[in-house]
Amino acid sequence: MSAAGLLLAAALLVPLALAAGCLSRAFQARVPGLLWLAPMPALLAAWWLPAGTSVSFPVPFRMTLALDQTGAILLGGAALLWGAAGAYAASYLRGKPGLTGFCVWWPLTLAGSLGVLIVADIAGFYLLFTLASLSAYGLVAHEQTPAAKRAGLVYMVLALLGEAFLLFAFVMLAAGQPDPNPLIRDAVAALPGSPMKDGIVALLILGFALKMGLIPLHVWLPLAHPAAPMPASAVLSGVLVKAGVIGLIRFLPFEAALPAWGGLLGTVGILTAFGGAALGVMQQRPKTILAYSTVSQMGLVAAILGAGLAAGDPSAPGLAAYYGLHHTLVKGGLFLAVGIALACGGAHRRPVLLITGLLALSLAGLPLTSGALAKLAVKPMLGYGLLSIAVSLAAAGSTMLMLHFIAVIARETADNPGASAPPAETLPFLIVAAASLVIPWWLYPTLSGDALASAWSLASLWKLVWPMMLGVVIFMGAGRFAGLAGRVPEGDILVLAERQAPRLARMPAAIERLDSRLRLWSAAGLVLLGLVIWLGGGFLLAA
Amino acid sequence: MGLADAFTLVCAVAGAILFLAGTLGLLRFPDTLSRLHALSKADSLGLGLIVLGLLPQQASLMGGVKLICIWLLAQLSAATASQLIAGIAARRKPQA
Amino acid sequence: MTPTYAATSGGLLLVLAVMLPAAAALAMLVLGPRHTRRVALIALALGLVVALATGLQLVRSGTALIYVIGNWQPPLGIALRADGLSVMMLAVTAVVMAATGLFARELFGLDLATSDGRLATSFWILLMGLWSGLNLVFVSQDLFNLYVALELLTFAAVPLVCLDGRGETMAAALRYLMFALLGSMFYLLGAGLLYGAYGTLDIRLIASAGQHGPAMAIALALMIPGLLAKAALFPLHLWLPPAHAGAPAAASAVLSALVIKAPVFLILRLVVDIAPPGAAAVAGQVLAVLGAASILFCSVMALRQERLKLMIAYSTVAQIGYLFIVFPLAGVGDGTAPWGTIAWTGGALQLTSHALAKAAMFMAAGIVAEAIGHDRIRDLGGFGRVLPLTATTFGLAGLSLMGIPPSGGFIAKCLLLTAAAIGGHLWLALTILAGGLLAGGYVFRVMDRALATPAQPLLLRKPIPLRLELIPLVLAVLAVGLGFLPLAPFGLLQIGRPDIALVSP
Amino acid sequence: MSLFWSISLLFDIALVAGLIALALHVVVTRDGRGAILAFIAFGLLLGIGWARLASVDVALTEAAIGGGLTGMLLLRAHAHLARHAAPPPPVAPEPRRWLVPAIACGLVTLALTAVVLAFPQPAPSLAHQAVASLETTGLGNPVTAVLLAYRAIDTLLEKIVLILALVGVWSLSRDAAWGGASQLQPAVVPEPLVFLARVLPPFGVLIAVYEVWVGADLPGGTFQAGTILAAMALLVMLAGLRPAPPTQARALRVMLAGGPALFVLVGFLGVAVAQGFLSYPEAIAKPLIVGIEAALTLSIAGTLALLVAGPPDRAPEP
Amino acid sequence: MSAMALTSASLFGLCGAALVGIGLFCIVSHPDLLRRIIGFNILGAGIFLVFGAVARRGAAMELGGDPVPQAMVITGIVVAFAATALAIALLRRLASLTGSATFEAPAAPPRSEP
Repeated sequence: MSAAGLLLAAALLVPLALAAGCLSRAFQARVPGLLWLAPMPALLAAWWLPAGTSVSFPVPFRMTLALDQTGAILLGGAALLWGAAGAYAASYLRGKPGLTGFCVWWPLTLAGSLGVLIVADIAGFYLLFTLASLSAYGLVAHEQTPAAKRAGLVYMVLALLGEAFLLFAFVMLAAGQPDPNPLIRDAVAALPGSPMKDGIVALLILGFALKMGLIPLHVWLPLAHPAAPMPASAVLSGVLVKAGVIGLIRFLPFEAALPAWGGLLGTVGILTAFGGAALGVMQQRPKTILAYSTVSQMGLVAAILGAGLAAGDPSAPGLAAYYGLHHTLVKGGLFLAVGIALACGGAHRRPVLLITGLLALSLAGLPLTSGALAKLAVKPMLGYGLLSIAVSLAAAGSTMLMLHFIAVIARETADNPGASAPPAETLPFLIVAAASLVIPWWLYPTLSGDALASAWSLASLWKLVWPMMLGVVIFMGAGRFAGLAGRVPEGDILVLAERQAPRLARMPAAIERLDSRLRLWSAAGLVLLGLVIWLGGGFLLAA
Repeated sequence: MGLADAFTLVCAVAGAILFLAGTLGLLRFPDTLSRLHALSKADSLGLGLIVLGLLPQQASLMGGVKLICIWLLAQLSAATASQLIAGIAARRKPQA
Repeated sequence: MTPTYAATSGGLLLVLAVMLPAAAALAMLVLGPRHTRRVALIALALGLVVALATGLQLVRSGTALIYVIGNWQPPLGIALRADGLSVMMLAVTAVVMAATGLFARELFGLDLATSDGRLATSFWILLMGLWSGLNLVFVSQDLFNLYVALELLTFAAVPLVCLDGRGETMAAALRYLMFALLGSMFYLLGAGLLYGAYGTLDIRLIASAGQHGPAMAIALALMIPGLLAKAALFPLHLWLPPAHAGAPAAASAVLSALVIKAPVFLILRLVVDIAPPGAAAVAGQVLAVLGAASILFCSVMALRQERLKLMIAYSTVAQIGYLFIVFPLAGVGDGTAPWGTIAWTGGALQLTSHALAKAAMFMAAGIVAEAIGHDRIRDLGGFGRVLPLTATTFGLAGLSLMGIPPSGGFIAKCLLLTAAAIGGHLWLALTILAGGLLAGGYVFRVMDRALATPAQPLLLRKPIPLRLELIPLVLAVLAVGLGFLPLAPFGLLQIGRPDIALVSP
Repeated sequence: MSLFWSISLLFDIALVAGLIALALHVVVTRDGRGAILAFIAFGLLLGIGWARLASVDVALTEAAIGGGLTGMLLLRAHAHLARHAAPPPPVAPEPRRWLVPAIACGLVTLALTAVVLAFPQPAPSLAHQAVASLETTGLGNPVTAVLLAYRAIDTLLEKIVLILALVGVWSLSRDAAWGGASQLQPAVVPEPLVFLARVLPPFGVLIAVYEVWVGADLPGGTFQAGTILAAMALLVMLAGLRPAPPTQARALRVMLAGGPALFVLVGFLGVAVAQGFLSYPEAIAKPLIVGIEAALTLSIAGTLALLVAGPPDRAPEP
Repeated sequence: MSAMALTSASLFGLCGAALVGIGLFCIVSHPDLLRRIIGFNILGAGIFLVFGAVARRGAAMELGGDPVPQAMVITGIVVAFAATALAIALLRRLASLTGSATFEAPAAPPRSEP
């Protein structure tokens, strides 16, 4: 195993080792201070290792890790956010109850969410995807409030449902392969020729859309992300949804065009982008607004991938990853910012709000920010048709939503007493914010194929600015948001579904009644006799 | 059919008739004690007659001894059982 | 005339596997309570060695192990035969038995006053009887001998259920005894009909008979439901939840992990080895329907339970269902050899991983009940804080039940799902997935309590020694470790399968 | 000949009709005690049926166990339930409750009837092989040869079943009574019973020894003898002549385990000196088998008697 | 003789079939537990008679019947007795503990803890 391979493996193993360390009572107390270290191997791997590095674990651990450009982009951003959030968490959660549990779930989720970005075989992908999904429950439900419990329950049910979709899809995907655990690449290459193609693609999209929070499968997201403690919200919203993105990237055959499925994915994406913004505007809590913004942004990523799938454009994954990187850093930074802002007051409040505003508008595509670069990079692929216009309009929606967010956060922090957040929290926040501004510039030329200078051009600026202006106009014009705010409860359609719950709960009760009846002696005896007669008749007929 | 066979037939039929009578008594008599009386008397005698009838049919002396043993054991158990039942019936009567 | 069975070297190991526990039970009876535990532990160690040697011998020779008892060839005599599947069952049984033995030693050791008393002494003797019966079920080739084996199981299992001597466990045990007896009676009747038609009860000889009349149909129609009653497949599960939930933890572990597998194993042999193809196909369909119903229905029931042990018991009924959907997935009755398919391997893995995981889970539940004093799920908030290893055990075992990687249960469900996808059995695939979801639900309920922060911290009634917690943890880790097996049909399971019937009788 | 034919057929038909009538009576009668008595009569009648089927070994076993010991168990249980349990609420005999089970049971009977009538002709039989192999065992009674040689492992394991059942019954005792003895003797022992218990046992023991001895060559054997001995032991204990032994007594346990233990030992001896487990060296096959039978008889007698006696309910003396 | 053996075998075989039905009916539908236990014995008797019919049909070599099923029946009778004894011991204990001789209790209530 080469040094490069070892580093790649360490990206996965180091966080797992940290989680295992929590079993030792002596080591437990030291774990919180080490959280920030857990993603460092991954960060180094993303930074240093060339694309194409791969490593296979020895038998019986069937798992192959491989780094490619797409994976590296997402891995770097995710690892950075994990590291910063880990440092933030150590300070934020100090002395609060349940710290040990948090220190188990955090590195497990971390390992899973970073692992899916670099794993190359199907079983390994499912394993790490599941690890990330299930361990994240510990983060969502960490605070043990009724809201957190409800969020955790909804999260768990839908996560398991998603797992089921994916398992079935993966099993069908691997069924035709000679190797029972094929590399994702090989299996996907054979996908367009598979007789079960449509079923597989449908299940894949369902499963990953659940994770990304595409409408109407987004219901868990606005509940789960705000329920978690601040640093956990940052990684849930910034990194974990990317597990869905990387899933679509890895498993959809972008080399072969699937116009129908691409069109569907794109349409759902656009609808999600609008819907997320529209629903978000009606929210009143900053973290919920950010969660809806994540829904909206993931809609855009889905739209990009849908367009790529429809056209058979192999560049779509790279661009989606680039957009994802931007979102990871910005959204992670924003969640941390909420925590900082809520802790700051007086003179300290203004600079924090300034940076927060900058980050927020970056999501909308404020020129010179990462958002602008991301939007510019994907523009050529979207072409100049309806889709392009829709994406631009979505940016207007984002602007509106982010202005709403800034207004809410400003209002919420207005009465804070004069204090400042501890430096152990401020510093990670600043690092993420800085990275979100710097790193995309560095990657832009490789990904978009254009020179950096093109991003300065007037045409580009106009492309970015008109939707933002539209957004500002709508926000100002429709000042009646105050009336709308709070109209839609968090989790929107879930709440409607929950009203039907009593009706649904009747079925288990009916099953219970049936069970108690079947377990009467005379009933069971009759059933036994009936079985004898049924089988006897069947056998006589078959003979 | 020799003399021995005729003897067997007569004894066995007589024994069977006694059994029948005993059973009739069991079914028709009014109270426990008289039923018991009919049953044990008829049965002991009936079994005795049958055993007696079968004796000439035995090839060996051992077989005959076994048959007589059976009769004796049946007598013993029948007597005990009758005693027990009668005892219970007698205990119940005063209370009734 | 060539003999039906040619004894192979190492065949005596099969006799040892059956007789060693039986002899141990006799020795316990003679030596009395004071030495019971020591005899049991020696027998467990020896039994583990025998199982290991059997496995090695099988792998080395590559053919089934055969022993003809007393050198009386069937049909007059009885032959023992162990192929790959049997040896796997012997090994799993030995492992779970050994773990149960160690667990029981520690558990009874908690209360010195009763450690030589009624409960412990009876437990050890019955455990040995159970082991003897299980091993016999896995190796015997004679249907009447198998009846005796089933009765050994029943007579050992029923008193285990009511060892704690409460009224409600008496009711559970009586219900168990009567339903199991009903099953035995059906089985025996079927065996009688087969003897009447074939003049033998040897599985291989019956399988080699050319023609099958109505006797075969009716006999199978009696024997399979009879065995189902003992396996407690839905809707014949009336006795299982109270019985398995009421038994002492160590006993529940064996009952749930192993005892109900014995009739399942026999059904497999009847359907695959004896039944003519048409009947096998019908039986496969019917069993799959019942299995699927069992998975869905009893998983929902498990979700609704308020007591931990009842929940685990219902989960057992649900998990047993997976073993029955193997029949159509492995193509039983369509003329191909089912033991080479991935579904067959999946079924075998499900059997093994469920045995390990369920034993671990019942032991963990036993520790919880012992330490906290009750097993009401609602009031267990935060037990993970006071019993971290037990909560970990529960979680790991739960992974296997849910079919979450990496675990034996995952590989099993993955293989079954693949077989369903390839074979086009969509409804079975959906059942498997739904079963996994529901299992996730009931495991989650408990884990949620384990991790919760209660208003008042739980207090342990008595200290739980580390060794007691470690035993189920090892089993759970084994169940998870099965997840690292290759995703392909096992060679082991195919040893000795093709020559199950004689080519020329 | 044909007269004999039809008379014996008539007798069989009457016997069968009697059996079925008694069985039906057991099911339908309201009187629980009456049902038990009818069942005992059923068991005795069944014994005659077995004799008619030319299975004298089975006839002896059925009459002794099926009628006798089971009947005693049931009667004692009935008396116990009458004292301790509330009578179950009477259930109205609606047709709905019994019609469906009756139809289902009728279908099962119908199927069995069809199979019994359609058994192959000529009937397969192992009688030839069983007789042909008798020489090697030195026995004369093929049933004993099946039980103790050809299918000896069935018999051996069935002994283990009996012992497990006994341990199971013992495990139902109260913790305090564990290791103690059961209370069989009623409060008042009727004088005639004591008399019977004094007179009968010597005969019983004699008959049992005889059964074991002839069982090798003629009908009879370890089961029948064991049952008779068990009955004698129960009689003595019921009459209060001797108390039931405490279950922790070493001698009792050695007696119970002795038979099967000897069986296992001889079985493994076969591995060393004969052709494998449970095979007997030809020269001493018969003595070995009779020896095993003798030991088994004691074990069976003890087990059956203690099974009837039930769980211990007196604390053991220290 | 052989024809007679066949007839009598069939007759007792049919009797066995009838007893199986009667025993099953008793087990399944009789409310009284003790009666169900008797039902088991009737069912067992029926099954053993089927074995007996099979044995009688196999009469050969001057034997009145095939000894193998006869031996099985002897084993079976002893096992059935043991089962009856265990069931009755359980039933008696159940009655002593709970004061009722039925197991159709509703779902087990949660354990009462001190």
